[in-house]
Amino acid sequence: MALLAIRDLGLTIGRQPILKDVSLAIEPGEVLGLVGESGSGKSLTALSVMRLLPHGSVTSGSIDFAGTEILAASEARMCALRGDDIGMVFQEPMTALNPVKTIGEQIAEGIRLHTGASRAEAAARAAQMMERVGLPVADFPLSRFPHQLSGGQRQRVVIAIACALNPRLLIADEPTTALDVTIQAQILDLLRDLVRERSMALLLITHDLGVVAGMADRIAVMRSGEILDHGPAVPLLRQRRHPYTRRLAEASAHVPTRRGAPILDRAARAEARRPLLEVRELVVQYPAARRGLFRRPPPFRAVRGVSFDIYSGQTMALVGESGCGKSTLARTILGLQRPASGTLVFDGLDIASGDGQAIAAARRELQIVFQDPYGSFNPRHRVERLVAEPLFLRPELGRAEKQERVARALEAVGLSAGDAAKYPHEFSGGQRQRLAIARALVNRPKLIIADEPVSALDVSIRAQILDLLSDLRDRFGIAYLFISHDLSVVRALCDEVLVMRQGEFVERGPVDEVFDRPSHPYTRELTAAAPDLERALAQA
Amino acid sequence: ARDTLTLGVVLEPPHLDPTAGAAAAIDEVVYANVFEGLTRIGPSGEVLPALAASWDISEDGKVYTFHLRANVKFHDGTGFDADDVKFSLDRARADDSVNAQKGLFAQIDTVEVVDPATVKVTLKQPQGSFLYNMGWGDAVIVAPESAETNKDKPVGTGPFRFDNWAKGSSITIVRNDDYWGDKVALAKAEFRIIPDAAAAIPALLSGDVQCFPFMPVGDALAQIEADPRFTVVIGATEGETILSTNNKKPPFDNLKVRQAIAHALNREEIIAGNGSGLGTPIGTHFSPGNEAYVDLTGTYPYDPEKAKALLAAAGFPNGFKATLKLPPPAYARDGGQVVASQLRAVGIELELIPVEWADWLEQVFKNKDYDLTIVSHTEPNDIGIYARKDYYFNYDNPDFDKVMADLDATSDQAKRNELYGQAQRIIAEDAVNGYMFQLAKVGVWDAKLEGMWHNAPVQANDLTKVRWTE
Amino acid sequence: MTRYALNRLLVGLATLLVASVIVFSVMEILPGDPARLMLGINATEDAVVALRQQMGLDQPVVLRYLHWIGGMVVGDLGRSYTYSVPVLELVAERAAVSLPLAILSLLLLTVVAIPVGIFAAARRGSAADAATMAVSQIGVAIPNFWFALLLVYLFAVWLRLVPAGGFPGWSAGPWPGLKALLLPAVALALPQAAILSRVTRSAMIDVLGEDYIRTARAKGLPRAQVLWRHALRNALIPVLTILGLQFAYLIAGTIIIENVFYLPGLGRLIFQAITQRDLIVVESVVMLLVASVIIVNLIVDLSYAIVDPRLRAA
Amino acid sequence: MSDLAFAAPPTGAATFLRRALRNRSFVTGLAITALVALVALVSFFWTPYDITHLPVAERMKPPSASNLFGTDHFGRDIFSMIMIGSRNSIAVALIAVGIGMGIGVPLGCAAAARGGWLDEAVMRFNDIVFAFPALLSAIMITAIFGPGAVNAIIAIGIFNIPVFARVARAGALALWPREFIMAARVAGKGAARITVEHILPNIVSLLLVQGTIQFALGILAEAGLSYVGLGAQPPMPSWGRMLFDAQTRMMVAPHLALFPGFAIVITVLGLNLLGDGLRDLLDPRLNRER
Ligand SMILES: Nc1ncnc2c1ncn2[C@@H]1O[C@H](COP(=O)(O)OP(=O)(O)OP(=O)(O)O)[C@@H](O)[C@H]1O
Ligand SMILES: Nc1ncnc2c1ncn2[C@@H]1O[C@H](COP(=O)(O)OP(=O)(O)OP(=O)(O)O)[C@@H](O)[C@H]1O
Ligand SMILES: [Mg+2]
Ligand SMILES: [Mg+2]
Repeated sequence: MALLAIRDLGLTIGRQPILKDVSLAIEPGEVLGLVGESGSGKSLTALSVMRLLPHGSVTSGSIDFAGTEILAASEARMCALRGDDIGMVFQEPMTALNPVKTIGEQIAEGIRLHTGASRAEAAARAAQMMERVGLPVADFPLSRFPHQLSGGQRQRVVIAIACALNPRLLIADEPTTALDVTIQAQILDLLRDLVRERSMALLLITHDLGVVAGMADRIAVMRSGEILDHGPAVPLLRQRRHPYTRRLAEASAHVPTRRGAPILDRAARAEARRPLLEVRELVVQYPAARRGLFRRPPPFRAVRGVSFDIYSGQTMALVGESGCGKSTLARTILGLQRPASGTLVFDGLDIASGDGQAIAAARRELQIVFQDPYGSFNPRHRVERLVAEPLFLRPELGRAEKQERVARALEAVGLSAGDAAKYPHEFSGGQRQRLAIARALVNRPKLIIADEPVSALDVSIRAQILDLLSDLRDRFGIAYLFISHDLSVVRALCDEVLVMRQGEFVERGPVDEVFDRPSHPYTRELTAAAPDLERALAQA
Repeated sequence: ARDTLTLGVVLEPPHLDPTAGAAAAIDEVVYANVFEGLTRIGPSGEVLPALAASWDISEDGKVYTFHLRANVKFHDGTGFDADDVKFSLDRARADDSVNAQKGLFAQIDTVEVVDPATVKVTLKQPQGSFLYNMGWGDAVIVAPESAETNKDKPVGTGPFRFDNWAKGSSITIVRNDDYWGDKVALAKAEFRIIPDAAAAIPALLSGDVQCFPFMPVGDALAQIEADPRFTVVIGATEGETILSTNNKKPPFDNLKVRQAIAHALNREEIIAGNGSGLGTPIGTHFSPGNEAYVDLTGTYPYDPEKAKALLAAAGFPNGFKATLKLPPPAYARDGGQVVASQLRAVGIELELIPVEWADWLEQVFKNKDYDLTIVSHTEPNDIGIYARKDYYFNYDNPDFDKVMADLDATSDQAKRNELYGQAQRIIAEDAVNGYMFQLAKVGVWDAKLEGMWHNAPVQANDLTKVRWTE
Repeated sequence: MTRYALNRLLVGLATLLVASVIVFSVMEILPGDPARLMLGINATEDAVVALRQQMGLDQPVVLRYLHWIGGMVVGDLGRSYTYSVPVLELVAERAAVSLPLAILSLLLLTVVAIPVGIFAAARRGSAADAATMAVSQIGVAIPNFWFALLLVYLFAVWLRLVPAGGFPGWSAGPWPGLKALLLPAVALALPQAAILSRVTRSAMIDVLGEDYIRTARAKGLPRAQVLWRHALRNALIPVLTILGLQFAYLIAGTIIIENVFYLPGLGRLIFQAITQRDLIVVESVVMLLVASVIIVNLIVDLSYAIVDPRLRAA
Repeated sequence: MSDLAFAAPPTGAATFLRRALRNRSFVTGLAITALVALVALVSFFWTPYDITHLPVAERMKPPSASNLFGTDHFGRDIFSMIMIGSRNSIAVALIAVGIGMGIGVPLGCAAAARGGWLDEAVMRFNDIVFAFPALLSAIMITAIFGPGAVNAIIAIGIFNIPVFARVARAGALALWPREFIMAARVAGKGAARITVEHILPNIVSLLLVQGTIQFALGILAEAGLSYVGLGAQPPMPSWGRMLFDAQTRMMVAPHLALFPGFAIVITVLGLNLLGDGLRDLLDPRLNRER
């Protein structure tokens, strides 16, 4: 008898159908992975179980939880179930906790509500729970506020809240997406342990096949509100019977073809080629927030004396945890930020000096592609104007010539020249990322800095963009500085890699060498923690 | 019986010493109630004995001998005698005096103490109005011990003593049980300061205030008159409301222009639109209540066609533009709009400039920087201002000055009235200012209250005879 | 926390100082001579000059500013030109009306607006929500002085429930005083309450959409408890901000309302003083009102820190 | 208001119009505002009576067929007065909003673009202006220059400056770290050009919404100032001034106070509804909620 049985669940919001005939079942002690691309209905399925759906939702079918029909239960009954028998962990650890209440209060609140325990008892149980999720109260007193914890720590608190009363079912909706790989691994370990020791059922929602492969007993694959594929985890992923499952799995391990050989520093130096970009002892700092009216603590050093070269046509990867200084380095190279010291020579131009003309000249050859395909365009301008923006530095070009260049850039990224008259919101996420690349290309740059260009995209679209980047490199000889925290992507596309930690490089070298035989402990941690479908399947 | 009364007054006095400020608001509280002079002005403008029980006037009219009352005490317990009179008069006319009406004392040559109950005042030359002058609030008798503190704690000899002043809100006086004369009926009177008509009406209707001696009643008058709870008394004031004209500034230096303005003014309409709808038309600068008054409203009757003709004759066939500065009272701000619309009808475009009193005093009165303005001259019997050379009308007529000089030297009442008549005619014919109406005094009080003044020969609220009838 | 508080305090003081310079300079350029005004239209020039000297109006500007500001620090606001009593006395007497009025209306405002806003947010989309929001929309549009006029005629003149205006003074006991302030406070508070209830509602709705509300619901907390325990405190920050701004409106509003109800408060005083050119009183009252606005905003800033622990660390 | 408020995509005019027409408060607000504007416009060419003429004999007539709203204490037609008064109310509020925007928006944008001391200075300036409620500044200004509509405009305008500076600054600050701004900077564009090309078009909706709110507040403020005698001066009719004149006559002729009061309430209501409607239409986040 399943603990949770969803049968033919249908959901419409307003007049829009969201879920169709969703059927799932979870046994106690079982981990069910629910995967699918963004917008496929994973979260709303989970929220249906909690009955925390948005206003205007209409459900059909049935959700049976341990004998209770959830869709028909009274609100009071649901309140009794929520938090006590069913716990839930949400994706965003930064916002999932009430900022004005202590973590102790927030954990104890549910305990007191459901067990009627006294304040002291509840606090004691909250402390135990903190201990269990790896936040000993000796170091993390219950009186802390959420903002005094890091993202990973906050996610532990959210898990502590969800598991405080030993729920029979835990729903975890993308519990690790917002976290660094190393922390992600720790959280997943924690969840796995909790399931094992309490024989809890876990509904794990994710879009990352690597994660489910290592965690789930069974997997359900979802798309457009429907369950397409469903079955035991390892066979489902190995055999990939359903075409959509196959597409997902292949896309996540996609390696773009490349025509030439990788360009490696060693080889280039041996040929005595001049680097396109030379960075030496670069230091970038931020003024620290002012404390008091007159005192200012010393500035925060985000980049602490790094040196490296990039050669024409080379794809250099920059990896590291969130906040280690990757974007800061990129902004500095682009001349958007003045370094505190060090030299930056691009194509023979010294751009660290603050010399406006040098920076302007360098900018013609230097472009950027950002992570967020939605935020990188002014929503009020047409594509033509947006893509032409870098041509601002080429006043000598006439209007017709500019249009011509925009058209060619659009075609280069697989869009049509006719798209120039549209607005960005008329494009999908993947198309927008192509637009961003077109904008970077329009000036025929020698170096493109790509700051997490694919991390916001679904796996299948991600594969297309990687192919495009690779193709452009081969056709135009463009060099990339490719920033990412996704090691599989780096491995697929890049020649060399720089591993950054707290503003410094801890390791560098050809991609395969570094990832297969990491020498620095940090790199080892990083590679070990990265979820990887193939490896997970191999281990299974 | 009830023996307390709450009165509403429009303006808060700046302080309470009538010998150190011009504000009528001071007299409205303390005159005849707290302070007394040698003489006092009665309800119809007559001169009555006060601290001087009687007096003798020498043959040449230059020496006045006052016989003072006995057993008079100031509120602080000090006695009153001839020394206090000498002190008060000398203080008022001293060089460093801050008395606002120093002119009242200008003719005094010497003040002598004959004995504690007798004072002899010698004038430089005979002055017909001397006894009247001594009845002004500015001429009350103060004690040397308390003269300096009267602003805050007025100490006089009157039937009421000062009790409390909640600044901005109210002033309270209480019965003086040691008064030399008849005891007053009221044990306590509170002067509540209520500047706006908007607030005065509800205060009256709700019974918070039982008496408004000068009520800014405006158009609510009809309604209040119809209410049997209230007595409404419409009396006259000394306030000649005039369209003051800058007689030296072109084109107003042209008699024809001034005459044209006079013909253009429709007094009935101005009165109807002056904010209260009340007032007596006047044709000159004199109170219709005065026995010397001459009705000159017919000198330049309302006749817009004639006004236009006069303007054309003066060289302004298409009229001209000028400014009209309006001080805060409704008679000016509202009346000014009616005046402007009437003058527009004959071709004179007026720009209305509202000014606060302070600016009016500075710009109009002191610097004579104005074309036209509307103001009510509330000082009693003040036609003499037309003889003052630096006065803001900028009027200068030797004939008029002569009449005034004669007047000063005359004490025979019939002759004086005759001279006053001449003076009135001269300024009326010269159309020095636009003479519009005598400001009405609307007194409203509880119907059960009696003894309030009906007219206002001086701006005062004499409470000595006021009592509740039930 | 203390550092944050100290910081806000310093900024507040600096603002106050700049404000004092502005006020003083504005009053400097005012036309009109207080001495002449005091003495009236028939006074002689000598008397006016004597009085100017006596009042210290002939000293240089900077000296007078320093004197003024220095006096203000030790509580000496000088003497009123027209009343010739210490300004402090005058102002204290008036503040005893204006301050209770402002506080009473602030209380009324919060007591009415915040529950209404929460109620509407909790019942979002219901008929009750629509009705309260429609009423509040009208409330926002009503000028408080017009509302005051309507109130006076309804409650004081027709129904005779409360005095039409005026102030009996606190010496008569707290009740008559409060009764006199009731209508003015209502007139002042209600239009502002309409604004605040709308702000409260939308702040609550914003907060109710936050992730942590979902977390709280997932714990099994019923809706009402989520509202009170989790949403309210977070919604309080925008509400406090608006409340701080509203205090400035209330202060300005008292000036008008005191004129409608002829309350002897600071608002009346300032009008009187301006027409009488009693500069020193105008300066002091404006400074007092400005200071109270700055202080209230300081209190709001500090209460942010009480509501929001993130600011305590800063 | 979060940065989501910017993202209003320039959807096709037709769809926008369809959405706008479905938004009840927008439609009502627009209708009222348009009506008031129309009345003000018409008053330039035609009013039932000439209000410069004062037929005192006709004073304080109650509403009737010949005088729809009755006559005032000078016998003028109140309906005509309200028509012409709308001109004054609108002009004062509109110019004050213009002053606020004209100075506040550049200040706010500059503060956001430059940061550092300039930002600090603008913020402190805001604090100081906020410490002087409009009425207080109006009192001080009129004390110097005398009462009048122009001074009311200045007083209200000054108070509007920090409001718009705040909105513009907050909006611009939220935009500056956005990636499309970064892209423009990579293209070599300077702060001023970026502000004009990218920041302003994206905060226009914020400013528009704030503008209608300030417009409504301006009308209220003008009425308040005129009511205490610091605003429009006779003979210029203004709604607040009419209420000032009416207050002593309310018992005899309540229509004197009722009609101008209603005019104010309805106009302000219309503008507020319009502002609310605009906010709903321009803020996609709210759209999603409904
Ligand atoms: N409150 C809502 N109102 C209307 N539609 C909604 C609402 N929330 C989600 N949807 C729609 O429902 C569909 C499924 O959304 P859901 O959040 O379940 O996707 P998901 O699979 O969790 O995606 P992601 O991986 O991005 O979290 C989407 O098309 C989304 O646009
Ligand atoms: N404007 C700023 N002012 C002060 N500190 C900053 C600023 N921008 C970034 N930092 C700090 O500098 C460090 C490096 O930031 P950066 O954005 O370069 O990290 P990152 O490696 O790109 O991280 P992510 O992967 O999350 O994008 C971080 O600790 C961050 O907090
Ligand atoms: Mg989701
Ligand atoms: Mg980054």
